[in-house]
Amino acid sequence: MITEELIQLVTPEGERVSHPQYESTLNGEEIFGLYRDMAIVRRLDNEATSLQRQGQLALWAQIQGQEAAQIGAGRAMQPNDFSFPTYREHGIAWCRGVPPEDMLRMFRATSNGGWDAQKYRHSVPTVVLGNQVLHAVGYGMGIQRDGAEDAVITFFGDGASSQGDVLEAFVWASSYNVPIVFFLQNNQWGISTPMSIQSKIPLYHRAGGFGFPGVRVDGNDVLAVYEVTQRALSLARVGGGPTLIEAHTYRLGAHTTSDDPTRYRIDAEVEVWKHKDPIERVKALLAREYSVKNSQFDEVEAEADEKALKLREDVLAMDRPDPITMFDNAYAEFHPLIEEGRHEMIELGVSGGQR
Amino acid sequence: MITEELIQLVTPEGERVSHPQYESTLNGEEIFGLYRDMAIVRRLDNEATSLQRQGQLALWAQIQGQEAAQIGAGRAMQPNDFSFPTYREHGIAWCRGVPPEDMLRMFRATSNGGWDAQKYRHSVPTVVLGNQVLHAVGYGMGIQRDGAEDAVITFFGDGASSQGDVLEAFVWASSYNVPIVFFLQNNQWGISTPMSIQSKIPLYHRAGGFGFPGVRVDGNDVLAVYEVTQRALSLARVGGGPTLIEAHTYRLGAHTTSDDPTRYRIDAEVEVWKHKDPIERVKALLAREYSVKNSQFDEVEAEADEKALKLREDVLAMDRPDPITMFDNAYAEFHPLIEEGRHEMIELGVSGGQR
Amino acid sequence: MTTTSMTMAKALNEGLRKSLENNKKVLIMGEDVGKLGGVFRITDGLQKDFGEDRIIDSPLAESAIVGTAVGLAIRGYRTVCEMQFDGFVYPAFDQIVSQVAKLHKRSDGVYTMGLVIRLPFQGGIGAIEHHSESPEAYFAATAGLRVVACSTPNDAYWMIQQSIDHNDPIIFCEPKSRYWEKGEVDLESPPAGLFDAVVRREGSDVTVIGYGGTMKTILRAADTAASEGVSLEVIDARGLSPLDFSTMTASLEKTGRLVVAQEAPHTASIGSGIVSELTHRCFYSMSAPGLVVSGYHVPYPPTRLEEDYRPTVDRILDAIDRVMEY
Amino acid sequence: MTTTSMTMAKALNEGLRKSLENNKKVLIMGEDVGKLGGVFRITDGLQKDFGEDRIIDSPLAESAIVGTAVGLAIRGYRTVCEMQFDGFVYPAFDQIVSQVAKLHKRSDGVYTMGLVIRLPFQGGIGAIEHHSESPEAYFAATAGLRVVACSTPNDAYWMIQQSIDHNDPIIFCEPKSRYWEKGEVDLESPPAGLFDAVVRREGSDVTVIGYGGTMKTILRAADTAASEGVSLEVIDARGLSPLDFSTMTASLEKTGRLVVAQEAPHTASIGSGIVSELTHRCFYSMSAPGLVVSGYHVPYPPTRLEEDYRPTVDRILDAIDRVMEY
Ligand SMILES: Cc1ncc(C[n+]2csc(CCOP(=O)(O)OP(=O)(O)O)c2C)c(N)n1
Ligand SMILES: Cc1ncc(C[n+]2csc(CCOP(=O)(O)OP(=O)(O)O)c2C)c(N)n1
Ligand SMILES: [Mg+2]
Ligand SMILES: [Mg+2]
Repeated sequence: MITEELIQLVTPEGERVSHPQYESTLNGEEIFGLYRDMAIVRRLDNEATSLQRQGQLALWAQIQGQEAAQIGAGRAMQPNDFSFPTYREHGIAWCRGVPPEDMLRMFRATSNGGWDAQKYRHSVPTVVLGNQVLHAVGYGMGIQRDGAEDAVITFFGDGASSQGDVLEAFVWASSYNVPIVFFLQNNQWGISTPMSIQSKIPLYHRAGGFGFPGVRVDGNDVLAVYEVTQRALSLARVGGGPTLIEAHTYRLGAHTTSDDPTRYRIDAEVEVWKHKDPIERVKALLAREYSVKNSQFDEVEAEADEKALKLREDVLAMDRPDPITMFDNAYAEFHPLIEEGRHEMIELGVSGGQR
Repeated sequence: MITEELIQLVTPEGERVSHPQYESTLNGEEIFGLYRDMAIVRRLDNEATSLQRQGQLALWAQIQGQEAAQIGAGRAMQPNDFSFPTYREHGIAWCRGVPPEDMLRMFRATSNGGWDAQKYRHSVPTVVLGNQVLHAVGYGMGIQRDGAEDAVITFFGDGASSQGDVLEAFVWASSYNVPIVFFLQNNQWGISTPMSIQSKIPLYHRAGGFGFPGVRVDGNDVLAVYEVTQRALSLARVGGGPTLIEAHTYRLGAHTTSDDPTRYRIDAEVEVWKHKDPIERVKALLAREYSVKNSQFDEVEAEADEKALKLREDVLAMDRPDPITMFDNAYAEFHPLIEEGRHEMIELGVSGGQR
Repeated sequence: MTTTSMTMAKALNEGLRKSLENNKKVLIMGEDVGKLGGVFRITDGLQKDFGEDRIIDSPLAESAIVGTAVGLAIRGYRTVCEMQFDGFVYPAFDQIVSQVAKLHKRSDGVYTMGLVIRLPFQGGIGAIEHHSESPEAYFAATAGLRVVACSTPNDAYWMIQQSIDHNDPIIFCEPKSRYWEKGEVDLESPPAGLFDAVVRREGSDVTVIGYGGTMKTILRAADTAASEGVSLEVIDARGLSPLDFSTMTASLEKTGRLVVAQEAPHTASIGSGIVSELTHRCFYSMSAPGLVVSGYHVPYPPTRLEEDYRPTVDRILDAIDRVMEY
Repeated sequence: MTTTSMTMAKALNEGLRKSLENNKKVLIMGEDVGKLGGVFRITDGLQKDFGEDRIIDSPLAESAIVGTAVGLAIRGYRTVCEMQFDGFVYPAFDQIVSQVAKLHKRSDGVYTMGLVIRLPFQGGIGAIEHHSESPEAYFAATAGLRVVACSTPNDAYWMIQQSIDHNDPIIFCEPKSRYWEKGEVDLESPPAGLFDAVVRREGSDVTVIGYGGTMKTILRAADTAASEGVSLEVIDARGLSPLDFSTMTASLEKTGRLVVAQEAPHTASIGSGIVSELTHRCFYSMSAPGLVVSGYHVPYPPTRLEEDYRPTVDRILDAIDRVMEY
């Protein structure tokens, strides 16, 4: 008998529902803060999409529809926690303080990373599905050896959940009781592959078979995601071990700007999910319960537009690096082939030679 | 709440116990047949061990203690079923009709395989842990495409259960509803690594998280193993999909002849398990319930000795192959480097040159 | 001979279709190969025509795609595995090296590992990291495998079919940067054997060998060189393992000078293998050392820089100048 | 200098112990490295002395051993990962190639991938399949990685410590067939830099280059050759990536003849890389083509046959004769 638990604190209509184990600990101001985060991130996401359409980015991976999952999880983190993302965690990056323009460097193809991962305690994007999940477990093993009370959280999708690396990470996290939260954003699709091909049952059930708890949360309900993640992180910090969180959400956009979802998915499905939009939901809640006025929402919109404009300017200002920088950081210490390469490139005159 | 179900039909003392879902369908003759299989396989196993001690084998992986798990599973197979073993499935090979001397070719280091896998419908040994589990799933996908009513069964250990390949195989088997039985022999150790490092909970629980049933059987109770495997295979044949069977057993010997268990395991543990010996158990049952006489057991012993003697003779007769055979079957079709290699070897005179 | 003009992507699609029609045991498996037709649309329309049992949309795990293809081969099927990009073949490396390459031998010839692993390889499409790799040398260095690379629509059409028919496992490298370029395809007869090198342009001064997407760059370099009075003989290796040394030797004995161009870094690469082997075979004809123009020894750079990482016409001409100086 | 005689296994054990003592951030992780001390006893006694938190008995998954070591590196630890045998490193190939090799670059230098992957490699111990492989070329061909191989107890003792101290990821190849041979170890000062090639025997006619377990065979061949009046200069490459071309070039300019011996097959190997590079650097000094004596292009054979697969003294001498004929 397979259960389909779904932790929800706010309905798609913005009405509160009570849950036996979880209740929201956030006040109106904090909830408005989450709304602001989501609104800004969506605006930046749309700006990036149009930058790509205008040929300013090589590619863009949208998060539209997944803002609540990411902002809820990102805001549940403590400053000292560390996160390991995929290529789509712009909402988490935002919560970690990564400058928006840095999030776009990889998509502008001027860097393979983009930000100082140690400074923001948010790792560089991982494109090879599942790899980062093992890194997170190892990082958590380091936390244990430091005797620190930090936790690590890692993000991956429904598709990546089929990768051996992710499943081995479950084995290790359980075996060493690692202070980690596995945050699975089930957006129902892995490019054109529906969730049903990855698993016949909800993915949070996987955890139980590895000996740690799995929970399923309404990924479009930012209040629920916040509470569930918050509790899992606290549990990890005090030696409670790993938790798998499956955030039930939806990829409203295409997989990336190079994808064409009309080939494999019906509009009706998208329509259904549009009614569960994470931002509209919290907006309705704020209006109803905290009588937030339209003007306040408008102010956020305006702020978001400003940030989008700045992002655009910053991206347009990102020039092609000097080719010779390809040799930088290939190795940490002297390497003869690196010196030879630099020399050849200078000889060829394709580089200014400066470093 | 973690259950620790253990399906058992015969106690270590050889007394029958009833189980709500399973009962033995075997008559005295058939049970005696299982006893005979186990006795012969143990005798051959011991002969192989002494052959190794005498320098006649490069290595040997003993099965002592796991005879019931292997004979129970092997005899539950239908002729058309196909099995994918590790390096330790001598009992399965025996049930599939693989000549004992063929089982030793790999350990004599005269072949990397040893028998005609298609003829016996039992694949060649797989040494890289977990690889064969995916092969079995693929084979099962072939059965489905042939519209056949066969099943495939694959064997692996508690250690291998941590490998990504095994876990990915669970994903695939469930997604495609493959007619497969995953037979996990949990002999409590992976070389020096105790089961507790691979998982904090019994391994059969893994299956549930992937959407198919897992069962735990007393791996030292050949009647129980037979019934449980038989049912899982029948289920698979009629489109019931995969089952994970965890056979709770014990490696009474060393990991292999190159291993020294005294470095990591206490004798007391071994002693406890000796009392659960799979062969003694069925012997007691046969004596009590079917009044099998000692003379009948002695006949089997004698038969086993004969077979062991023949095995010894066959192994001693296995000569070093002509070096030039290393080029055979490296490729199925003409390859210039193979021809060059053969030519060079003949020039060097290390080969008789015959093929 | 009647020919039709089509892109390499279309030629691969047509070649796969032919193999699927000719042999009921042929399957295609990979991520998004069904409705979507693969991210490059190479399998476009095939699932519609051959069904979900033969064109298999797989869960997301490369080791499992290859590992289950091995099991299918043991059951008598021939599976074309699509790796979505070169950089995603590594999770399957263990299955490829330990099983695909060795099972025919281990089974004493009983198992036929007739399967094809399609690899969209090399760079040039301005992608993000892991989408522009050249892993061919890993596989060429692995005994038990064969590796080929196509560079034209006609080769793509025929080589994919020849690979599927072949009884050894084949790593099939497709230059993704050329997928959308058109060329003439002869639907009646194959241009050459699967592993034959082909002389793309005859010349007398320097033998330049390449494969895949690099061929076009080399041919451009040959035009420029010609205008400067240097005649390049351009060879498309096609078979990377085994290499067709007879065709290469014949050319080198004529020119006495050798340059190999590839995107992969130099160390332990196809190019260094060609140079060392040909230097041995043609020692007395060599008037200059063989040079390799390759990617630099760094992780594939952000693609705004890739055109200075991959062999350019300039870098090839520079190597030509250097061998001509001897 | 005071030296002590010990086996390579013991020297590695002592070297690891020193690193564990000198740097609290050093960890060892792998299958059976704890109580058992590893199947080769290289970590014997270390868990007893440094505890289970630093000498980590891992679950059975190589990708996870390396993948978690990456995370530990990000947290500031230096993990020595033990692969139980060469043939079992492939499940970790994706983590090694896509992450270990590239994260320093991807993080713009913020992450230090100071980790060591120990690989008992090559054959010669009469093992079953997958226990005798030579995968070094896969890693040498991968930009971002470094590869070294030790051949003596003294090198083993020092090179493992130098590797652990190094800030780039290092694939550390140990010739398992030499684990039990004794040699003098200088406990005071290292014999050379981590990547320096070393001349093991001076000579004038032919430069013979090798590494790992092959060195002993080459030195035997040198004795025989000497008795036949041919003087071999024997070089132990030690660093396989990067290679120490200056030491090799100096020798080749003297001898003009080159033979490389390795267990791995020839195609896209360390040997073919050395030959093509040295032919370029020493073109005018080369009086004969460089030859590679290697394993044949077949899966590693059943080990009753391995002595005819690996380079033998006879095959090396045969190659010497051939280069001397030019
Ligand atoms: C190992 C690997 N295989 C294939 C790919 C190509 N790829 C990129 S994203 C993607 C789908 C991922 O789906 P999911 O994990 O659900 O994440 P989502 O994109 O939906 O957020 C695929 C197949 C990859 N990046 N890595
Ligand atoms: C991928 C891989 N890693 C490591 C090994 C080395 N090895 C051989 S057997 C073994 C332990 C296996 O334990 P388990 O799976 O429980 O099987 P058992 O030997 O107990 O039957 C190990 C680590 C291997 N064969 N393959
Ligand atoms: Mg998804
Ligand atoms: Mg075991």
